[in-house]
Amino acid sequence: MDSALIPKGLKRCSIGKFYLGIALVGAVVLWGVYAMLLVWIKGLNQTNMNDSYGFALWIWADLGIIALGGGAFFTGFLRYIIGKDELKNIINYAVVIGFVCYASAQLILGIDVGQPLRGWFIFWHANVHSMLTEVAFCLTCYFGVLVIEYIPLLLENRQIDKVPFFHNLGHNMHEIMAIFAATGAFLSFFHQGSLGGVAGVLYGRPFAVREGLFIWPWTFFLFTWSAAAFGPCFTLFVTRLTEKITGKKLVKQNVIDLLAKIAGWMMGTYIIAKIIDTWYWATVTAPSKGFTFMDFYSDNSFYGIWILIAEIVVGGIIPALILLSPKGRSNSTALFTAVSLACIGVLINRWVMVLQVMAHPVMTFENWFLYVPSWQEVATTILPVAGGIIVIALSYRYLPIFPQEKELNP
Amino acid sequence: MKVGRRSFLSFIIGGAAGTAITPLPWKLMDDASIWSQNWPWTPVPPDGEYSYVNSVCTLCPGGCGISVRKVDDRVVKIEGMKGYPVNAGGICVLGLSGHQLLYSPTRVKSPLKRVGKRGEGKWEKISWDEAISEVAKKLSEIRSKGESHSVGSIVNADSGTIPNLFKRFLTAYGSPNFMTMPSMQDSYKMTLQLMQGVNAQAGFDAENADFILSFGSGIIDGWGSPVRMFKANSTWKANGKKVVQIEPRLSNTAAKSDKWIPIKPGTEAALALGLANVIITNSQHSQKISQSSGFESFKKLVQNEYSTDKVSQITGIDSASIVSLAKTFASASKPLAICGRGQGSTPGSLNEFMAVHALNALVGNINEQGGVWAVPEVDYIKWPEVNLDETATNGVQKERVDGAGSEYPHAKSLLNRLAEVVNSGDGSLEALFVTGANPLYSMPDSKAMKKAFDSIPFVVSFSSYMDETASNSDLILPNHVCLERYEDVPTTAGLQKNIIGLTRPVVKPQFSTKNVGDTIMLIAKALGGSIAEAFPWDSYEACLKETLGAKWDVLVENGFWSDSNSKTVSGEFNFYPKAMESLSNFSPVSLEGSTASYPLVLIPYDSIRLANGYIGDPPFVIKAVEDTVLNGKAACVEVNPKTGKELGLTEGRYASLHTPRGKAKVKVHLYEGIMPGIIALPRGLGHTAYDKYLAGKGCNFNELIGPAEDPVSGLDAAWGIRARLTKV
Amino acid sequence: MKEEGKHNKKAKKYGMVINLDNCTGCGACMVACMAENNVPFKEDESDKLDSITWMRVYKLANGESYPDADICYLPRPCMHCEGYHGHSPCVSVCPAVATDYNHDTGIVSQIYTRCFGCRYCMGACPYHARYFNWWDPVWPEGMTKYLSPNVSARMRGIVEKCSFCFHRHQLAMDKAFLEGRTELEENEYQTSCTQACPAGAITFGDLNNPHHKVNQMVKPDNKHGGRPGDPNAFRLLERLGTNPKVYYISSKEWVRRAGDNYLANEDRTVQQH
Amino acid sequence: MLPFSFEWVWDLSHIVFMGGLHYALTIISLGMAYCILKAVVDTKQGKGGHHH
Repeated sequence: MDSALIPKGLKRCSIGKFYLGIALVGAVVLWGVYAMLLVWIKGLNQTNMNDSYGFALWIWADLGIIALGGGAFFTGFLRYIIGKDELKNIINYAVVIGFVCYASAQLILGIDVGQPLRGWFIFWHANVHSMLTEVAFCLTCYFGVLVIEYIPLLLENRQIDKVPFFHNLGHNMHEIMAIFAATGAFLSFFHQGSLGGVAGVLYGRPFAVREGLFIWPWTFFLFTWSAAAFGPCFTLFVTRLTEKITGKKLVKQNVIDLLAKIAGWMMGTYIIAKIIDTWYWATVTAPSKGFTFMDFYSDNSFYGIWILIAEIVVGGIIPALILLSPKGRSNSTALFTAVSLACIGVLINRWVMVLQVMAHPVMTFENWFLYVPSWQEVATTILPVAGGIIVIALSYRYLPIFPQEKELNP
Repeated sequence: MKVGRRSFLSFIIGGAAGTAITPLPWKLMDDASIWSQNWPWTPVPPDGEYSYVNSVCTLCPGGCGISVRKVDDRVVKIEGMKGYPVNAGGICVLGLSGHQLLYSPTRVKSPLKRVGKRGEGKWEKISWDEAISEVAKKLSEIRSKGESHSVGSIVNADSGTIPNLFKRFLTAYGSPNFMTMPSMQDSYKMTLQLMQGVNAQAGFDAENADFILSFGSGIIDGWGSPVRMFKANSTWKANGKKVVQIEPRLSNTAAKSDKWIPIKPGTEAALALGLANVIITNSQHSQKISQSSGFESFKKLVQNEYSTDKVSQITGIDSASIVSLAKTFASASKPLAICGRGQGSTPGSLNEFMAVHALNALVGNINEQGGVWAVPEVDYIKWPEVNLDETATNGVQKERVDGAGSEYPHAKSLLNRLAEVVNSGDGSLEALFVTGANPLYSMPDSKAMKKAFDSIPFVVSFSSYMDETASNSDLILPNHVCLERYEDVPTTAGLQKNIIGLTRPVVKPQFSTKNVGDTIMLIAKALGGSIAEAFPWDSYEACLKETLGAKWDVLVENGFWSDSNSKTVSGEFNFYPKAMESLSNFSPVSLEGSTASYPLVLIPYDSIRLANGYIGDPPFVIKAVEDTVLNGKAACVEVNPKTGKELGLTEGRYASLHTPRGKAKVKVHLYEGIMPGIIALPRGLGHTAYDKYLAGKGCNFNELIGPAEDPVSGLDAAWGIRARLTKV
Repeated sequence: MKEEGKHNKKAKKYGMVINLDNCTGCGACMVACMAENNVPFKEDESDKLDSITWMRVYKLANGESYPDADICYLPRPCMHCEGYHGHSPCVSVCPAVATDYNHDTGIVSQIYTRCFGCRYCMGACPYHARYFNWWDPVWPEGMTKYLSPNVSARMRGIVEKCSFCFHRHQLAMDKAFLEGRTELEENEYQTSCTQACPAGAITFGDLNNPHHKVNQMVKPDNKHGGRPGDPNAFRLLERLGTNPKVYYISSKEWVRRAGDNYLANEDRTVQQH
Repeated sequence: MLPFSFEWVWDLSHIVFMGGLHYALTIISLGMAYCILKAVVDTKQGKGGHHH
């Protein structure tokens, strides 16, 4: 029925099956929208956040999905700036995933602030000294870039492409995509970094604070680096997941291998830097403020040293080693395990840099603050995930996202 | 359908782009944020003319001067009055929240007549005329039956014009049953009577003392006039004076003292006598005291019965500490011993007061600088004698229902006995007036009190608020709150000199309320005859002006009148036989309950952040209560971690607290500052009346404890009760 | 951040000294603050993580067992941190300049209508001095009458905190201006908590002014981030470099040590000076 | 964001930050303007639509 919209020569599942799936995910979206409306109408008392937990699940979700969405800028950077041409076979999907991640982040931010109607004050009354201002500007601008990168894809839809203007527009945008990609990379470098800076500049929070370079704490660079390392992993993860769901090979192994190898190198170097950073913080920064390393991992029922091991070893060293070994990359199970662990690793990193920062008591007469999100927070966090699945599903069905699909599935 | 897809799309995209470059979306965005900055449901306090009015706070007996900040005719803030002799600009949490009481939703807004069952909360608004004639009708009926003595009144205090108007009314009407809310002042008064033979209040020259030995008095927890004591405490700190606190719990006072000596609760009198023994043995006592009558028998008593070792055993304090404490106390140049547990809201054991007073006498500080003074009651109320008609003459000669003056000859009022007497059928009341008091909440064994009230056919409350007593009455004739009325406030809370403050209307009455002084006079006038004649004044204000005479102008001008030269009643201290008899028969107040079923001892503690008298905590004050005192809907019981471990109780978990008198669901707060085996519960929680900000929070300590009659005074001597704490 | 006061020699640095030996934990400062600043209240305020108390009195324990246990109360207003050149932990992170460091007075302001509720400042403040309006403020019927026109009521969804009763500064300055003065007397500008404290434990004034009691009490060393010269004086979390303007005095070493974090083998006095 | 808001100060931090921001914005908007205008011109010239 919708075959006129499906790219020529590609096979898709039946429309009934497709929209049944969409409807199921749509139900989750509706649940999330209900929670979102509750929060907007009744206020943030619908959450379990409190005066010690001003930043919680949502901010983690933001940081997490932006790190995961980093595949878009870094793949773009590799494709357009470095000239890794093979990556054109996966860049489209990286852009779609990035678009979904960034759109989600913006939505969550819109729910998270106490006065959404005044959200634009962050632009208009900008405090250039705040990392959050930098985040907001770069994030919004980069989202604009992602939209620009996504538009030509949309315009490639069989029906839209028939319109000469759109065809020309898409063509022209393709022509100068390198400029957009370069701007995107520039913006991403700053907003990924400033997201790291958000925690690193908190000099009142010994768990978060880091020394750094000029105005940028080390977390600034670590976040950019980790986004570049772990973002492509998420692209590979979603690609592999899509292949499993559709039962089709969509991207050639050499492309996967190249991206995985680069991610492996980024991750390996990142994790070394992260270990050095942690070491320096534990032995110099924290003690100078009167804390021992274990102060941050004891006296509470949740945040033990396990979380650091999970982040650095399980979610960092192990996937990096797998991705760095040609054998690991060529084994599809190993590869999938590696990228999954990597995604978990970066999500743990973002978690501790938000939630553990809040949980750890700084004043000697306070105790650890532990927090469990309310269902409204969970629902609104799942909302963009469900929404993203729908966007990705629609994009896959109606747009020629994978240039190699036809070749691989004759 | 000739509109092509292309032109349609162009229209949409062009339209969107076109709108975006118009000012419309930007304007809407701006308007939305302006709306969010001016949400109509967020109040905008109106501006107006600013002014200050000085008055006196009546929310507790402390009698602090207040400066009330007004904007037009609205009270916006209450501050301490600078230069006021009691509080010198300082103020407490309750005084600061007085304006919340003024505008409180829990106020009784007009006279109310009960229509449902008592306590059901169904009321009918009636006019003042109806209300007055209702009371007059009822009282006439009772009087005509010759039962005038069966009308009683419960009043917050016995000094000042309002209590005296009530007293006068009962006298003219023909009843002896004028009852007041008990406090440690009752015990102190009786002590002065028995040991110095004077009718006076105890005043403490605290500021000039240099060694303060406190037997559980909450110096900074609300004892005496709270703000004045805070200031005295700071003065001591600044001048290096020492405070020793004796009590089983690390209270705020104990924590701020120079030395905290934990003691087995209830053995304070033994310690005082033991200290006396050491002082006498070391001949550190004053020369004067050794010449007082009965000294030798006192000496013999303490030497025989209160040897240091024995006292050590009784009190749990090691002998060396007792000896050294006695030495330091006696060698201080201006030592002062005080008692009255916590805020002194219960009278306590008379022997304890006498033992402590004897200690003061031993070091010769009675009526001396830095010591205990016998302060005469200020006698500005000089009304003509009441002409009693025959009914009245007969009535006032009847025995009081509470046994004060008969069974207990020294007592003036024994409200603590009322419940038992009424419930056991030994006495009865036909009608009861309650003003400035909330006995159904604040008397021990409040459930028994409620039962007693249930058997009184006609209960009239004059409360400004829908408190526990008001909501269980038949008729409410609401008084103005203190920011709306005139009243004289003679401050009695342990001050060393007579001070009268003037409470005055700061704003006009918010509701259809009446000064209780006017109300009582209207009732008298409605009754007619000699009762009406006893009240020759046109209004309460006229009465007040006439009563205060020349002081009135001073009061209006300064807000207070104080005795220019401090006066004391010069009654020589002696170990009079009556007192000695009592002291030698001394045995600690026994605790209700068996050790087997109630292995722990429950004591109350007072906090300045918890009002436990007539007034309940206003919203601001309850907000300031710590989460280790009130947690959600549960009061927290303090348990030593060792005891907690034995009982398997951990921090913050629910437990069930049982005493012989009642039970409550509480939360456990493990506290290193409490003696193992003892548990403590805050007073002032567990209201069932008032508003949602106070009602239903925590449990009322008074529901868990019963009164214990002091054998000499008849006053309530209970300081705790046996208890059991179990996991739930 | 406007920094016009930066080079003004007459710039004030309003601060507070709280004598913990005198503080009785009575809570008058908390309530005086609520009354002065139109702080709202809810039915249940026992969850202290969701209870707006610009001034909060903490109860500290020495950690010893009975009978060696000791407690001390510590009132905690906003510290009005100067940080390094006015870069207070919270001011530097606010993305919308809704909170600002005033270099003329040293007061950290909060603009309620500017704040859009991102709560980054709350995360930045180690003192938990900042509070979020999780709920619409609601007063029982009739009680809005007591709201003071000097301080606006805050709407839901924004952050608020102690302002050192800045409106009192404005009123005092207005009065001085009418009388032809540009300088305030020490007693002309006092915070509500200072005024109310029945124990006289709170002293407020200009830390830069050697004639003011606060200066004399703690002898702040402005060359070294304002650290106190008095050995019994300390600041909360001094080592973080927040440069707070609230000083505490205690004669008890355990209390002074509780003011900051120290490694087990560290000597507090060496670390602080 | 623009020199009209009162937070705006002509200091180094603003120049660097806002400079970078407006630089990026300019490139993006000029790039998009170029693409759109060129697409209009291309379409007028009859390009696209039929070459498949």
